[in-house]
Amino acid sequence: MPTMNMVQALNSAMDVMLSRDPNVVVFGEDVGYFGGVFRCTAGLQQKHGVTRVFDTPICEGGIIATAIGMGVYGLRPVAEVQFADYILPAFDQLVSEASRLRYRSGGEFWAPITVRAPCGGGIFGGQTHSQSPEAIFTHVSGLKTVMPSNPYDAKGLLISAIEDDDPVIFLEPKRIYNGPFDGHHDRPLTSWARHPQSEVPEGYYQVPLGKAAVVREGSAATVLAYGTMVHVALAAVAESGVDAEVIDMRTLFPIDVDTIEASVKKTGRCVVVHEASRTSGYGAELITLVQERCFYHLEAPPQRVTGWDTPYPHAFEWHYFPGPDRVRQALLRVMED
Amino acid sequence: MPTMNMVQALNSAMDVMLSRDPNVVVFGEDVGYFGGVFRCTAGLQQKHGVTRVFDTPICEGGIIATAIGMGVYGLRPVAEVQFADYILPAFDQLVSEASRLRYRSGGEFWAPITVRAPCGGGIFGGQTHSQSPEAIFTHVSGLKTVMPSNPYDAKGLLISAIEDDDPVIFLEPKRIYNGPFDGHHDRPLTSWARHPQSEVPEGYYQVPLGKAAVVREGSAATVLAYGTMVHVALAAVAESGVDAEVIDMRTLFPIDVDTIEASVKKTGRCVVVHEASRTSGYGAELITLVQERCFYHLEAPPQRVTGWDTPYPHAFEWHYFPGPDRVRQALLRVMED
Amino acid sequence: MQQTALSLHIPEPAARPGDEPDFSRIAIPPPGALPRPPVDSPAVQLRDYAYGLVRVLDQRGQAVGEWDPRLEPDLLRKGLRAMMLTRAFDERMLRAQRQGKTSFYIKSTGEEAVSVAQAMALDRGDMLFPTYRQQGLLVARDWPLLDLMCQVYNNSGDRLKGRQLPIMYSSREAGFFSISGNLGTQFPQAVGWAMASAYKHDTRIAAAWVGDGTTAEGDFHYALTFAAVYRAPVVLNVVNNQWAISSFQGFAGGEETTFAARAIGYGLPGLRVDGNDFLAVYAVTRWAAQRARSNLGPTLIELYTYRAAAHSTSDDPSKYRPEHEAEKWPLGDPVGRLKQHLIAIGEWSEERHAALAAEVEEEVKAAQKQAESLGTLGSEPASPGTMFEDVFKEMPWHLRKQRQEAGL
Amino acid sequence: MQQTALSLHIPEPAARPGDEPDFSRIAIPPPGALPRPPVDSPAVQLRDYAYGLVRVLDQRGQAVGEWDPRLEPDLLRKGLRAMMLTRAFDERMLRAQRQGKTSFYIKSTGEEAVSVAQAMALDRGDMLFPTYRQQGLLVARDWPLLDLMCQVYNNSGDRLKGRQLPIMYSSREAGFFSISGNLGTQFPQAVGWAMASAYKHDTRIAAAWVGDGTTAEGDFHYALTFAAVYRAPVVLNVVNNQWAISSFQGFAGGEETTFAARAIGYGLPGLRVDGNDFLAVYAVTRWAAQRARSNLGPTLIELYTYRAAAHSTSDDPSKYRPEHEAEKWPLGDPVGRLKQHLIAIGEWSEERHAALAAEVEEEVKAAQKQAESLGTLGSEPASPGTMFEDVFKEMPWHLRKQRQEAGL
Ligand SMILES: Cc1ncc(C[n+]2csc(CCOP(=O)(O)OP(=O)(O)O)c2C)c(N)n1
Ligand SMILES: Cc1ncc(C[n+]2csc(CCOP(=O)(O)OP(=O)(O)O)c2C)c(N)n1
Ligand SMILES: [Mg+2]
Ligand SMILES: [Mg+2]
Repeated sequence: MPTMNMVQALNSAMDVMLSRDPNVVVFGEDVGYFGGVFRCTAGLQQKHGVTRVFDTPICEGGIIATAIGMGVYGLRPVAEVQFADYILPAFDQLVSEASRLRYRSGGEFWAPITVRAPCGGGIFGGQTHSQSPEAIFTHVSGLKTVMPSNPYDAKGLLISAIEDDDPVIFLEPKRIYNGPFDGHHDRPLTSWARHPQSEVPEGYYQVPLGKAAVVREGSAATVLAYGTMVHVALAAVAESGVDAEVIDMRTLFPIDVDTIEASVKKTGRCVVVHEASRTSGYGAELITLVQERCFYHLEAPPQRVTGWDTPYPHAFEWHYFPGPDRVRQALLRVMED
Repeated sequence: MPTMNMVQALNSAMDVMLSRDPNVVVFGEDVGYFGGVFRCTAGLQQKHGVTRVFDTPICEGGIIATAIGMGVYGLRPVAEVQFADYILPAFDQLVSEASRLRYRSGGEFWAPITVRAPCGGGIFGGQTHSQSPEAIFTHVSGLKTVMPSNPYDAKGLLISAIEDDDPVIFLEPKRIYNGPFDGHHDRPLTSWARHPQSEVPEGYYQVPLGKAAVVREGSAATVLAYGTMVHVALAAVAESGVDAEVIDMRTLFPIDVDTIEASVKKTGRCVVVHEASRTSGYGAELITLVQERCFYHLEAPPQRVTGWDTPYPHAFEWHYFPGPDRVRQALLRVMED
Repeated sequence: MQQTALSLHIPEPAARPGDEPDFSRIAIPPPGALPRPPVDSPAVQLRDYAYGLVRVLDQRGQAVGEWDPRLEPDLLRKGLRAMMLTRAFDERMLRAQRQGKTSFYIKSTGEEAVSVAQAMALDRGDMLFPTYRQQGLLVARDWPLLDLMCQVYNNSGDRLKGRQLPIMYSSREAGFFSISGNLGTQFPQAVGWAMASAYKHDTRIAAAWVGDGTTAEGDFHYALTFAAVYRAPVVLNVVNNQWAISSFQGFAGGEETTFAARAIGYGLPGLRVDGNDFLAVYAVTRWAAQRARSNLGPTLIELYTYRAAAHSTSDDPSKYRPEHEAEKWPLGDPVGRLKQHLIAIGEWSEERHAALAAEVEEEVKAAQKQAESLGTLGSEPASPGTMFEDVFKEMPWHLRKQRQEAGL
Repeated sequence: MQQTALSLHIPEPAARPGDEPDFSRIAIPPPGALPRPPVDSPAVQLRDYAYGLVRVLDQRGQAVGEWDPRLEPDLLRKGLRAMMLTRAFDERMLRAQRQGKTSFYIKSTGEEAVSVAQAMALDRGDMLFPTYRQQGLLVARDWPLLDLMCQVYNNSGDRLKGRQLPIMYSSREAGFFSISGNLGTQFPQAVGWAMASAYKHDTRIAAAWVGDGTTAEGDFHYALTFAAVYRAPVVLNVVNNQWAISSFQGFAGGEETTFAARAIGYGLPGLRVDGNDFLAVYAVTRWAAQRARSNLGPTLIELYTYRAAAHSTSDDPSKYRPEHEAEKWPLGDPVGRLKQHLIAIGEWSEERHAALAAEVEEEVKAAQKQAESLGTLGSEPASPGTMFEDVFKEMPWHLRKQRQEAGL
């Protein structure tokens, strides 16, 4: 089986879907001739033609709005927003329109769109190329939100997203496009090639939406993470010596609560990790679900390890980034009581 | 002391500030000559002049953007967004700009703007005139978010917001503009006149941002609420027979965590109530804080009573609205264990 | 350099309550004055149309000039009927709202030619992306009044399952896109639909509407930009009815130029048309549709009209505009003008008109009776349990659980 | 009606890698051809300026026509120096980035006349709302290079405390607004600032910049709408450098018309100017500023130029445009053209030019040395503890707590 990095896996997902379904179109700023600033759509225009893979005006609101219109017509648009930070000008079209259309039309119209956007920090992108806006999308009824952590999932989840008849926000942690990253930014870069999840079939397959994955079994505590933070969590667990179970959420909404519940009931302890700011972040929802479902099983207060409640500062991104040290400390804290 | 309803109290706050500070300007869709679709700015243009209180294009993004520019110049703009549902086209200007300006400029520029917007349901507004978007603002570093529950607070908080040098989202529960509402929609309307908090001084005073209020003392459980839900919570407590403490958050961010902590440590039980959708709502943050701070004092899993994770359906708004029955049931549930 | 003290300009309408209505700022060119350009004219040759006003009907009800679409009398009578039906429907529903049978209503009085003539000038397969003030599109497409009323009443016949504010219609079958509460969002969506149609080598085009006030939203700009860049087959309409709730069109930029002129900025044709002149509206729409259908790209049409009624049942225009402004509107009333034309060409009479008025009244009444037998707002015959459906295609666990919690 | 199969138009630039550069689509009118209208001309009389191109310098370096601003040679030399200093600064910082001293850099090569001539044509008190490609504004306002470099290096001299991506300068003292990563947001903010200035009967105006690509954002529309409605004293500039990263300006609507023409849609004057002609840029900016200062409202200027360098250090233009396109740009290079002019009028020489080049090089080098003594990115001399400051005016409890947690 070929080895792919995240970029190649995402590219392959779009390639497969463009080949299978004439209703799939791919567009966004610089995605056409150039193939995207992160190269995720490289070669697709040449292969599938200029009306199927094309550049757009720099207008995220218009990109999503036209995607909705295309979806209503019957296409399956895959729109790229160049950085997740720049999805905000399209927020109204996503929240008031894409997510509400099926409901408000009594099921007669819907917007089967997929919105891809690179998110997260760790590449010295500064505060407007580093954000992780997932929490706000998970608050919106009618949107699905996905964030893969490895090439295999990235391709399978993206195919599922494209085939899904509901709007899906597909967030791609850009720090792991080219290699897994455990948060030790001072160590040499690693490549995906040696990671088991980089074995990616060339053809069509799905990873289902709404299903988390237990990426490390353990009995002492449960770590809930997603995206880049899965790798950070695994490193932290290894370094902590705590036999923690690590769950990769993969789909952030709808939430795979059963997997969470089963694990926390088993371990009695829980640490939630995300890169986004803390207050009203997605971690708050996870912890609330955990206490709603597992209150009497909890041995210690669940911990959250997150980005701080500040913008992502360029020079201090490693102070902002919730690295393995912070996760490890939280693990030790949650084991204390 | 005069009795005011919410509309009058808010009007008075703006009137007082327009009189005190020549840098205060008030604008928004229909706020000028007409005085606002909810009449909150009635008479202000006539009194203070057309360049101080004026209509705008129907362009929420432009309203907030120009407010930011005015704030940078040195004014204190008070912008109205006609319904909180329509704040989303301005989301990028609020999140990427207003909230980040002080930080990114090293403290040299800032946006001392106040954005007023009527929120919440209960007036048969349907899904686009009923939403409560507070959670997403509380996730944004650099924004303050306020929601008053009565005329006295409304005026004092709005004055504080206008005088505050940070951007403030000021959400006004439109259902209680003209009278307190305990959620019993089948009972006769009541007016503010008989409510103690409708005694509002005519002149200048502040209610500080960042301070919650204990509106009912109690020892058996703590109910955290804000806006309309304060009245619903009080009714539910009365009907439940549970001696619950009811806290009106007033400012949603920054959070008055000390007041919450003291109360929950005392009662050991907690119910959080909001009208907005549940998942990743503000209630998740409150419950997470409660368990972070009061884990060992909790006798039962905190409960949340919220709007459902659907749009706000027009015909079924009373099924959506988390009324006193649902709050009462949660109170009884939290008392069970 | 001189140091003038700057001052801030705040637009003011010509008249306010207590003043005499004043339309002296409005220039009304004579009907028939403008030639009808070939549909394949380059946009650069069409700039004057953004500042002119295409008019066909003259003061005596005669159709004059090149823009006369030369429609069959039957078609004209069909148009007249649809406009009258729309107006009668609006009257009834307003009354129903006043009687507490629903929460809200929006009339289109005075603007019936916009929706009816445009619907008739478009093909049945074309996709419409309307605002809340184009109920006439559905009426002109012979969509049952009963269906509209059930939506207004949120009763058991409401295909939208009680979810939407009254008048937020939606009908896939009628090619009528779900109306949004958020102004303007449908404008660029229509462009996307049109792009998809072009991508699929279809022959159907899209049409979309916004009000004068709504042109200020970002969505308007998105629509024009994308339409221009991809030459989307779409007819983009701005209904300039002079008011946006209480704000006159000067607050959307109407003091400085026309809304049709916006098109020029994008290199697109922009045409201004007398929105109360059924024939002119029909002709210009037909022209733009033909252009789109011939792969010649989008057109922006400004329909110059007047909002004769209140903005909605929540509004009281006497608070912000002179009382009799509507009656003084220099372009008259669309129903009256088409009636006059039909009489002028010998195809209509006062008697037939009175009979038609009675007929549409009866039709509306009958539909209302039927609709009310299915319930009115609050009588709640539709199941509230459906409120958890259609959030997603398949209901996720959390909504099943919440439905249970709700006891539904 | 005919049933043409529709098809979707996707814009294509004239040339791609491997092709010969091809600017044959671009019409270059002769310099001096356009008259200079009075600043109080009504916008309707100025429409042609949106399609023309104001040019002053002819091929031999002579200033011709009414738009010649007749500047003193000293001022011209100051402009030349600022452009050369900007270019030398860009070169150095690019190299520093390549050496790993910072993470990112953006050059303005080929566009120096835009920022330098515009800064000089505006008053020192006027407020500037720039993009990341107008570093020349700061240079022309004699803002110390050291300060810019410290920002680029995020070192202990960085007034922005290491928070911002390199080149996202901000200086209240220089009247230079904090650059945002989000494209276009500053455009309507500038209008708000100008409205405030007018409200306060101040005499200062605002100026703002966006790129050709960014005109597609909603913010562009907000800015023009509000500027038109309130007649805000603001100069709104579109720097059309032909590219937006890899997308040619056709993807912003440049196939159909000019960006200056956008102004016409709002009833505003839109002027197109040769952006590589220092004198023309100065003259047009001065005209627009005078207009704004005289309470005559906003002007949109399209500065027609070419992005000679890569978009940024993250970009490789050889992937999407012909290799030698920059050299073939028909409007030449702004530095070369001003130099030629100064020589042509006897106020400059090759020798003086070479000396100036060496001088600015030295100045940049000296500044760099000083800046690097304060650290480069990663050497982190600034305190990370400051990262919790300035989120709010006063630090709330949760940030104090988080700072503690962070051990800072
Ligand atoms: C995004 C958004 N902002 C504000 C509103 C509130 N609103 C509803 S209708 C209206 C006026 C619209 O005026 P116009 O576009 O001229 O259309 P008309 O009502 O005249 O047909 C306003 C401000 C809204 N529905 N959506
Ligand atoms: C809202 C937003 N969308 C996308 C981007 C990513 N981006 C940065 S620069 C750029 C191109 C801008 O082109 P243009 O406006 O022509 O300016 P130029 O770079 O040519 O000066 C893009 C797409 C961004 N920074 N902000
Ligand atoms: Mg209107
Ligand atoms: Mg550009």
